[in-house]
Amino acid sequence: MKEAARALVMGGGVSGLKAAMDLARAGCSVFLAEKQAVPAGLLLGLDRQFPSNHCGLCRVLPPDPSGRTWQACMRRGFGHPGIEFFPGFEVQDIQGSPGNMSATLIRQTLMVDSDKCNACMQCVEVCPVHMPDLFSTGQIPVKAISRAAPHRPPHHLAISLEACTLCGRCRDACREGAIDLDAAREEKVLDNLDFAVLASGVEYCLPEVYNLYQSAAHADVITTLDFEALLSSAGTDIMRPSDGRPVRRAAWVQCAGSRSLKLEADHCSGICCMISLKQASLAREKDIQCSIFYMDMRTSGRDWQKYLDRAREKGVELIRCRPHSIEQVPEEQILRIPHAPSPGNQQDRDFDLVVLSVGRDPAWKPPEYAGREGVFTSPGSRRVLDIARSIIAASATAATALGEDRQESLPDQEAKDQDQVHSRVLVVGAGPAGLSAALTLAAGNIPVVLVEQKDHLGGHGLSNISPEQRKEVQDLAARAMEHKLVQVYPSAAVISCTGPAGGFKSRIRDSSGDEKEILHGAAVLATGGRAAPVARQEDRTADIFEYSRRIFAAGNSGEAPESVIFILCHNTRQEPANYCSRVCCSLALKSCLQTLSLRPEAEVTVFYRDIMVQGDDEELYTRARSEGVRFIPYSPDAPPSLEAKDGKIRVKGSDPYLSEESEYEAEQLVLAPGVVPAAGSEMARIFNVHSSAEGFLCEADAKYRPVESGRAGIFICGLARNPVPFKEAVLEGRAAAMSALGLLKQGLDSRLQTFVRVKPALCSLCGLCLEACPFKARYAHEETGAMAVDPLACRGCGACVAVCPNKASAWSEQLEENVHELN
Amino acid sequence: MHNFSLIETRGDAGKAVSMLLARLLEQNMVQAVIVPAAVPPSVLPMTRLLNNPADLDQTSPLAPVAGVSAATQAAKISRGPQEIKIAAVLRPCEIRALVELHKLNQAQLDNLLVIGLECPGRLENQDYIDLQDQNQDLDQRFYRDEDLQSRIAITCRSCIDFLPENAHLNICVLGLDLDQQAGIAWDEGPGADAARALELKPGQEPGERGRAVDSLRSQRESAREEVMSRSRETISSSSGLQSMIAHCLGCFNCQRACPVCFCRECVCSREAFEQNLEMLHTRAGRTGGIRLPAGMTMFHLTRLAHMAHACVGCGQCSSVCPIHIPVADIFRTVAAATQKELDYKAGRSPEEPIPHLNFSTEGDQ
Amino acid sequence: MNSTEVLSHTDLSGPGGGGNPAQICLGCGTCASACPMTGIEGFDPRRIVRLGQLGRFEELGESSLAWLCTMCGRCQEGCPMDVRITDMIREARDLGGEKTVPQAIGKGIEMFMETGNNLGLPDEDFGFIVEDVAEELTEEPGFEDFVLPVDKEDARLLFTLHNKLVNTQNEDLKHWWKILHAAGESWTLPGSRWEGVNWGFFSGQDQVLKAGVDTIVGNMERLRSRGLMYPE
Amino acid sequence: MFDLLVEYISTQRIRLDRDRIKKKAVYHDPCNYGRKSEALFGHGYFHEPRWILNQCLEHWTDMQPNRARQYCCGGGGGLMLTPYEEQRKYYSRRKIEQIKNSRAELVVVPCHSCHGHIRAMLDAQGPASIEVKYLWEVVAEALVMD
Amino acid sequence: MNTGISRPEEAGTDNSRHKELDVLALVCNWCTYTAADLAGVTRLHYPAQVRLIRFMCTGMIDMRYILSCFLDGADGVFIGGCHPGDCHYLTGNLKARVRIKGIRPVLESVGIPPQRLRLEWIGASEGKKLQEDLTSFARVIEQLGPSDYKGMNLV
Repeated sequence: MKEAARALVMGGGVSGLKAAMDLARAGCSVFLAEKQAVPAGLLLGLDRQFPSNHCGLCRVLPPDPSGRTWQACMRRGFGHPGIEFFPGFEVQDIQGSPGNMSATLIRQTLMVDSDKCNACMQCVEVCPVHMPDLFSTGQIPVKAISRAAPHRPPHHLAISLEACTLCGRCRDACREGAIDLDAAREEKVLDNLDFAVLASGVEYCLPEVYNLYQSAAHADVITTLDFEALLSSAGTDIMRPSDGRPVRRAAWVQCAGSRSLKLEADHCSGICCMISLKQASLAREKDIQCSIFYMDMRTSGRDWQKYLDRAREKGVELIRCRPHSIEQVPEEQILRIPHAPSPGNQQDRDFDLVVLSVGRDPAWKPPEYAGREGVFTSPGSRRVLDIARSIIAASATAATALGEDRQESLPDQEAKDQDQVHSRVLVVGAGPAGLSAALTLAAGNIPVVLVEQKDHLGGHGLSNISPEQRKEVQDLAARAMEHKLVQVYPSAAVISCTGPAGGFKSRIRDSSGDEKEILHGAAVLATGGRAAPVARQEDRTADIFEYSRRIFAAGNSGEAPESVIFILCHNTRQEPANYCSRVCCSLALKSCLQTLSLRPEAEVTVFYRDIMVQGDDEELYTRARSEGVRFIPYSPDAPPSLEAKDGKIRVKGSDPYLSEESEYEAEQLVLAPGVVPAAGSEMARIFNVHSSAEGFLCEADAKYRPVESGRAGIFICGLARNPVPFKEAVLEGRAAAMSALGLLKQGLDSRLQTFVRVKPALCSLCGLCLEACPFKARYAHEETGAMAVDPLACRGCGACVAVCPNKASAWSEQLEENVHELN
Repeated sequence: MHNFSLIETRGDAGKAVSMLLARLLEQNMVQAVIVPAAVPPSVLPMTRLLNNPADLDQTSPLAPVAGVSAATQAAKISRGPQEIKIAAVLRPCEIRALVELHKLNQAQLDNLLVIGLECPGRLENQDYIDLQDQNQDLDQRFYRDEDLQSRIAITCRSCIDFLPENAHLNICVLGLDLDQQAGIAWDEGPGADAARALELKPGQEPGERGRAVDSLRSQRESAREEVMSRSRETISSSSGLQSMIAHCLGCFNCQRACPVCFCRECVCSREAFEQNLEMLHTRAGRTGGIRLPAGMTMFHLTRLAHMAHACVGCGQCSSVCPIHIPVADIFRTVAAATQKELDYKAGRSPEEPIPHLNFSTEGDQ
Repeated sequence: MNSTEVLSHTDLSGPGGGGNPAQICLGCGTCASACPMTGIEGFDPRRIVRLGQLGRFEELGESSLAWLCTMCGRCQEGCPMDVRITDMIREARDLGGEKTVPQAIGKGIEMFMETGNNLGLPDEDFGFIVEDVAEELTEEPGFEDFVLPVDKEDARLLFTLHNKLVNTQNEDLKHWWKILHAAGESWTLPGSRWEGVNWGFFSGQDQVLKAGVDTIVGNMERLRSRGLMYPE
Repeated sequence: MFDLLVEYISTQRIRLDRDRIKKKAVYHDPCNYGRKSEALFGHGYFHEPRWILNQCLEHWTDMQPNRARQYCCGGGGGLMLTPYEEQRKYYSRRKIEQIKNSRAELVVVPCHSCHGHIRAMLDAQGPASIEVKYLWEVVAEALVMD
Repeated sequence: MNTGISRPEEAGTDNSRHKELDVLALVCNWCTYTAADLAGVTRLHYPAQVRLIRFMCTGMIDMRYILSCFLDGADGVFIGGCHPGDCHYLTGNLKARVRIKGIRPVLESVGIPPQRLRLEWIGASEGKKLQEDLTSFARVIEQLGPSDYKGMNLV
């Protein structure tokens, strides 16, 4: 194994930062190129994020218990000892093969020398080039030379070379000589790179380019990105761009620039629904009347459907209709949207502001070098992802890059337990997520104990309808069985886990009742999920998983029913299982298409609430429609009613387009009841982590630490954490492994320094500190009962110190003097 | 409490109760008993741990005195081995303190059979010793002699929480002629188990008791209102507060006597030893120099800040103050305001969480 | 614009020409938001598309729904799935059969098939009307030498007329004549089969549409005109 | 037709006087020449009539919305010939609103059908004082005869 | 505390009475202090009598710090933390809130009116809110005048 791989990360947004930090933590020399002057990308413009509606810019950088705190609010900048950061540079080309790659970086943003600059702003004054602000799509124009980021001091100026004409007026105006335009042509070449990670994200759709809703003609038709900027700068009111009057009524129009064959944009950007819901919810707090025009509300995340319900409770109005146009009522400064919320019912609605919910630019393509050998592209650079999924994808991509880089090296046989930190990791569950986690860890020379309840590995991955994905799982299972560092316990279960991170003690019990104690430094919980049960009236009813397996197993020669009715969201996406399971819609669409390919004359009807496909899966939906599948929307208040009669299934439902109640008959009924976690609550109890009401394991931070549980050293992934499709389960497994690997690496490496200590002579064992610690870094020692601090979990907030009445909980000696100055 | 039974006292109620306790030991309902007992040469009954039924006739469960709050000791001893179950005879304020200590992980309520004592008040220790000299059967006389009752500790005179709560078994004295009968009350659970072991038969509770309780309460309420309003008035300015605590010697007696102040060592007493001399010099340079030991105002305010929510109103702090600072009056006044604000009552229920640990996201600033 | 061009762009075989068939409809409501008729008697383009998906054109043609549409094309212009909604309406009108064609249109078509214009106006009367207007025009300053070029051969432009100009709004004939005169254009007005309005387009009857086109092509051939001015 | 007018004007075969028509005008895009022409032939006549108008008069404006997104007058598709008068009125409400919102005194249309229908609707429900003229009528009025 | 006690530039108020009053603002490092940074960057001034003291988290503000401030002569104590849910340490701000709720009646009982202690949630991007809140708090303190404990030299 090479001492330190040299890795290039392209893109300094949330994905790039995460990948870079993970690689740095794994010991790589990391180079990070970001074309803007400041890192964090779009995130810097998002003051509040769904589903918490909170800010998380201080959580982007990882906690560092060693006390070398480089973590900070991203608004204050970025520095990391293991990462060489190239702000203002974009990778133009990559040459060579893995292990010996070279990358050419060219300047995209030129920074003004902040040591010389005295913030006189003369340069900005004289700059003739106006351009859209980085954090909006044009409503707030800035100059080609402007402040590097809204939160940066005025002497941190940057020049966007995309817009700059190099006219030299700013340089001439600067009396301090802080502007060096010659550096605009600066190029850097990075040699001897082992691999590169592409995490530069996607380009957003600019409505003007596609003339969406004639937005260029209306100053008050803006995009969701613009709205973030308005929200960020808003006080009590949000002011509209045209005349600065407070906005009282605002509309969001979904799918601007997507879900359209005319725009050659047959895709869904996946997060715009949530962004609009968030913006509308926040606008409601400012007493703005909010309406969202949508087709399908794609709340496809564990907590997203509940978020939608909350938004509705707050008074956000959802109107299921795609508007044709936005009309300006002259002189009144009103934007009018004629729409037809239900068939035959047309209404006008007036707004002060209309927000177009934009996603990926339909014409956007990843850079040409994205496909080269040695360049690992984060899924976040193929489609739009929310923060949590970006982080998972980035981590997983870093893990993959690292794993492949290390393939040639021999496993480090000497990985052994040191001091209090055991290097072993316990992985519970051997489905796609668990297997991916185990193999990622093993590739990082971490010994793994893999516990699986069944007598074979693979979990639900083995019954995947895609032969490629089945093969992938079989390969993973075979590799896990063979790997020297992976110790597999089939037909076994974990029954207890005690101790702090780095020093867990777990008992596993096999099918014969034998128990064994395992010492491990971290654990990855990947216990998966299963189909929610359906009440079966008779055998002509199948759940979507059964049905899809059946007709796909038949290959192209099999039998498909002559008529089939699908009912999606059957008893799900409502209490008590109020979440989207994310897999059913695309499985249903694939099954529809397979049914028709087996039996072209088959009559296929789908009752749905919202079709939840994302990214390019939208094409599946389009194909299903064009091949004649009939889609009938229903509301959860009036689900279609079922009846079995004469060997046929009868479904009564109303077709809203015809405004008539109809009876549909079919040979086969397919229900999609969603998925439920298999062992969530049980795992939560054993490992002392939180689980949701539905039994999903909960993460420490839904946005920035998605695969970490609230207890340090316990990581969660896959269906046990949230409903995910196969590919994402694999990514989550890798990401969880990457986090575990980083934690152990850090624990093994460092002279651990804690922020706080306990003075046993003063301690009354009252346990207030146990309650106060938000990170479960406090624990009562198993034998002595004395209060102890888990250095891998403690993050130095001081809650334990503050809550302790006689300061038996104290700051560490190094910190004490400083902290107690006031006392 | 739902069940009530009268027991014959034959002129010595204390003895009658002692016999019941002895019987609990004999029946192995408990393996030890905590009860006040004065063992010669002492005349002042102090908390005593006993496990031999024969020793019980030396005890004074009804003595109108509490040398120190028994809660501290009951709490400590309850944290012993689980197989040893202990009956503890406690005053209402002591039970409340015990409940608070339980929340702070200082007591194991599961190990205790709590026997509550209806409390007309306690005499100050010195008063008890003095009166003991004058009255042979002080413990028994106290309950029928209104003059003796009027000499109870100052804090007790305005105490309205004189009925035990959260006990398994109550010893009832109010509205009864203790020379004839005392009452025992209990609810389902451990109390009922004990009552069965004691072969107590549920009977009618004399109506007189209700009237006695009401009359005592109304008398105490008006006394309390008077004390509190006076105290509120006094401490509501810096000079008023200073007038009360200026004489503080810094002995920390109040903190040590406080049954809910659970710290092994008070942060303030430690600081009194670890004075920052440089800081003292700086401050001394300001108007009027600086009083040493420094930090006495901080000490009292710290105790208020830390414990006002948990103050059970036992008055031990006032009782032990060598220069008679009405510490308990200050505390009860602040505690009333604090507990009202936090919608909390010290000792009300073992299940009620400590308000400072309620990190709910609801509500505003 | 000329007739041959028109024909080459219109697929007379019904829905499915350049856009997409009804099946692909997303049910998004863009059409219904766009259509000024949405709401009248339950009219909604989504409904029409749904009926189209289900092959229930007859039902549509038989109701008044198909006739409430002005075929303005707003729905189709906005449709993100490019469903050929107006074409479907045309087809529905045709399938509804002659009995559903509104009387005025039906009558006009009948007249046209008989006489070559929707009014059923004899050629002599037409000639009389236009000559009369032309004479009036010569009374206006600048147009004293205006001569109406009826059935002039080898003209650059053949002019058809909207029947309403011949019928009631004769005054409005003059505007173009003035312009043409001022421009010194070589043009002609057919003395018969001058109808420029093709109601077959509305009724969905392709044979009528075709007859209309044939009339014009016939005139152009007869008068050897090089171009066509067509009011609709 | 537009092409012909543009040809006449741009090659100066006819000359126009922009000062004759004083009224504030508003232009209506007929479906057939605009949106539908664009869809069928790949070219909508949006720019040409506006250019022509510019040559004919000083003050004119667009309706909101306009061009490909404009509203039909309600008389197209043969609807004018049908007995559905109430429905047509309903249909035209948007057009009438647009006209009113434009504050124009003159509506210019290049279509017989639209001309007839807008006239009828203005008489029926709108301010009947608003004039409706053909585009070529405007051209004819602006004609300068030597 | 370990971090700079910063006096902002003179804020254009020349009321000399201000100088006698001391307002301490105990703010969280992550949100409110960032907001103060932002306020600085965007040249939003807050009143001169306010001294900003940075804590890693409002959850580490012991009740005794607040008592110390008042006994030490502060006329007002302002605590600025993250919005609920925004806390870098998850619930530190909520801990501060419940402590403040608990100590207010103590302070009030001993003659420190509750208005002298204020808790505000100020997010990292809310430089403007920081300015507004500090200004309005300073105005309240100005109306209340010097604290009863000022100059008592109690510790």
